[in-house]
Amino acid sequence: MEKRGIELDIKVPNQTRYLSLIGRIGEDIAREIDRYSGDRETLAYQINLVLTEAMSNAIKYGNPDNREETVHILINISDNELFIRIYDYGQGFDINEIPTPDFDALEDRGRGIFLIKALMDSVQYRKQADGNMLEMIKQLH
Amino acid sequence: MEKRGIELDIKVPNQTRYLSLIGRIGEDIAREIDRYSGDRETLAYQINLVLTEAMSNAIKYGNPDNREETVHILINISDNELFIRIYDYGQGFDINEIPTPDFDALEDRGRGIFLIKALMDSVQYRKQADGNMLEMIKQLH
Amino acid sequence: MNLNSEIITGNVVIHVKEERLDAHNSAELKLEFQKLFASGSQNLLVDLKEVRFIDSSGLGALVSGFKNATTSHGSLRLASLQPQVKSMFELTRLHRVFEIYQTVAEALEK
Amino acid sequence: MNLNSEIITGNVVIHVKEERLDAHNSAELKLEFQKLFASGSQNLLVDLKEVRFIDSSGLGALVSGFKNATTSHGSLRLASLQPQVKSMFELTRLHRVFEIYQTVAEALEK
Ligand SMILES: Nc1ncnc2c1ncn2[C@@H]1O[C@H](COP(=O)(O)OP(=O)(O)O)[C@@H](O)[C@H]1O
Ligand SMILES: Nc1ncnc2c1ncn2[C@@H]1O[C@H](COP(=O)(O)OP(=O)(O)O)[C@@H](O)[C@H]1O
Repeated sequence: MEKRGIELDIKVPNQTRYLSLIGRIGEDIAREIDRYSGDRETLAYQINLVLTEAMSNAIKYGNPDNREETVHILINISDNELFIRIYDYGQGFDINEIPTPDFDALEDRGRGIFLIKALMDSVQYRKQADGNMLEMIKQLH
Repeated sequence: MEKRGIELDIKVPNQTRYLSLIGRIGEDIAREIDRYSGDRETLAYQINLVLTEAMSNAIKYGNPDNREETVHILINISDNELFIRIYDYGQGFDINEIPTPDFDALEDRGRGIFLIKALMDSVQYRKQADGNMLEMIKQLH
Repeated sequence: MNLNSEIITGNVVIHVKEERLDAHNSAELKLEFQKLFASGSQNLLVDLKEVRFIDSSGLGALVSGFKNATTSHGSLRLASLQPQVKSMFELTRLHRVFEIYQTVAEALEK
Repeated sequence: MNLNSEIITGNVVIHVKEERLDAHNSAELKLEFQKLFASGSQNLLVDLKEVRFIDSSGLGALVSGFKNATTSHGSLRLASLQPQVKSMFELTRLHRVFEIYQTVAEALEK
């Protein structure tokens, strides 16, 4: 952990009813960031959103045999960066293969990863020793 | 961790400006507890308060030589209990020796531990291998 | 999912009484649209005034309803989007798909 | 600490413009009371309408001001406590110490 940073390590049941709790915690943190020069409420919405999207996917795709009953989320703020890491235990996917949605085809789904990529400065999805991790980084200037 | 529980492990700089963040996270969690039959807003205030009081004390008394730059807080909800643990690295104290405040003597201070004891079902303060831990438990019925 | 519906001048106005439209409740909204069109409703107007937050699955539920509307030769329009919610429509270009009105009253005038 | 003060019929009315009165800002409030009494103010009325949360150090700052008032043969009264804030006064028996009014207007009538 970075000096004088904020670090949250969160485990919640893998149920969609906890999306709002995680989103709200993300908003609280965003509102507390003192180094941010942009609009605080916009940042709060964005953090709420990327947490919600990432956790939804971890619930949907990340737990095929119900092996894990929790979703594990790490939020870390150091001087200039906000890190969010979400772990899952599914078969994983190649995030670079996910295309930008076809804006003319009216699909019900397929906008989550697009939104995450649009709002964060760096997004990676990696295999881990045990499962996978989605890492999202936002620069705070 | 209990099955299907919520667990938060939080580290924030040991500065009073982060009291509101921690308090608000406590409120968010209290509002999410589905098994609670009492008034949710009262519970939210109480969790906000005990977190604020305990973290204030950890900042004030828990870090004499500025050895640690962070306050470490654990929040854990299992089926019927809310656990809060706050760690400090000071010389510690005997929580059972802290008297109920003299309600007629108008003191500026000395109401924090009293409030914590009044609002939680179990409060303990213990020496650890490294430092001390205040543990507060509330039954959720 | 908390919804209030009323019929005003041929429109079914659906007031969404949720702060969040997300993966927790959007499937229910989607189903609601399906039921309404299946039971003969033609013109839906969704009042999002109280919705402070929408995610991709909330957008997806509205898109699904929009497609139901097209199939039923009806319409699904939106009113009273909060600024942050509006910006999600813009980011996903869905503001070009939906007819979006400042208020329910304005939508009903059209 | 965000405060607005105004003088109404011999009272210095202090509107606390903070959602929280806690260990982060209570020392400043305490100092404010000291300064006011030191500079000759006599009767303070603290409007807590916007204060949603108070902790033991916030209570302590008010107690400190109350003692300054007594020493200065003045007063420090409170108005517009939110229910949860009020309950903190009750829990610590401080509601027996302070004169507490429903509203600033009501306090000024006395
Ligand atoms: N954690 C994950 N594990 C496996 N696959 C995933 C994960 N997250 C996303 N995906 C894949 O990426 C696709 C796009 O995700 P997203 O943009 O969130 O849209 P949606 O979930 O609505 O399909 C998903 O359909 C899924 O195939
Ligand atoms: N974490 C701690 N480490 C050491 N002493 C503590 C700690 N928390 C509380 N105390 C002791 O208990 C006393 C009562 O605490 P409290 O009721 O919070 O009132 P206050 O901090 O206003 O004096 C403090 O004055 C202090 O001596």
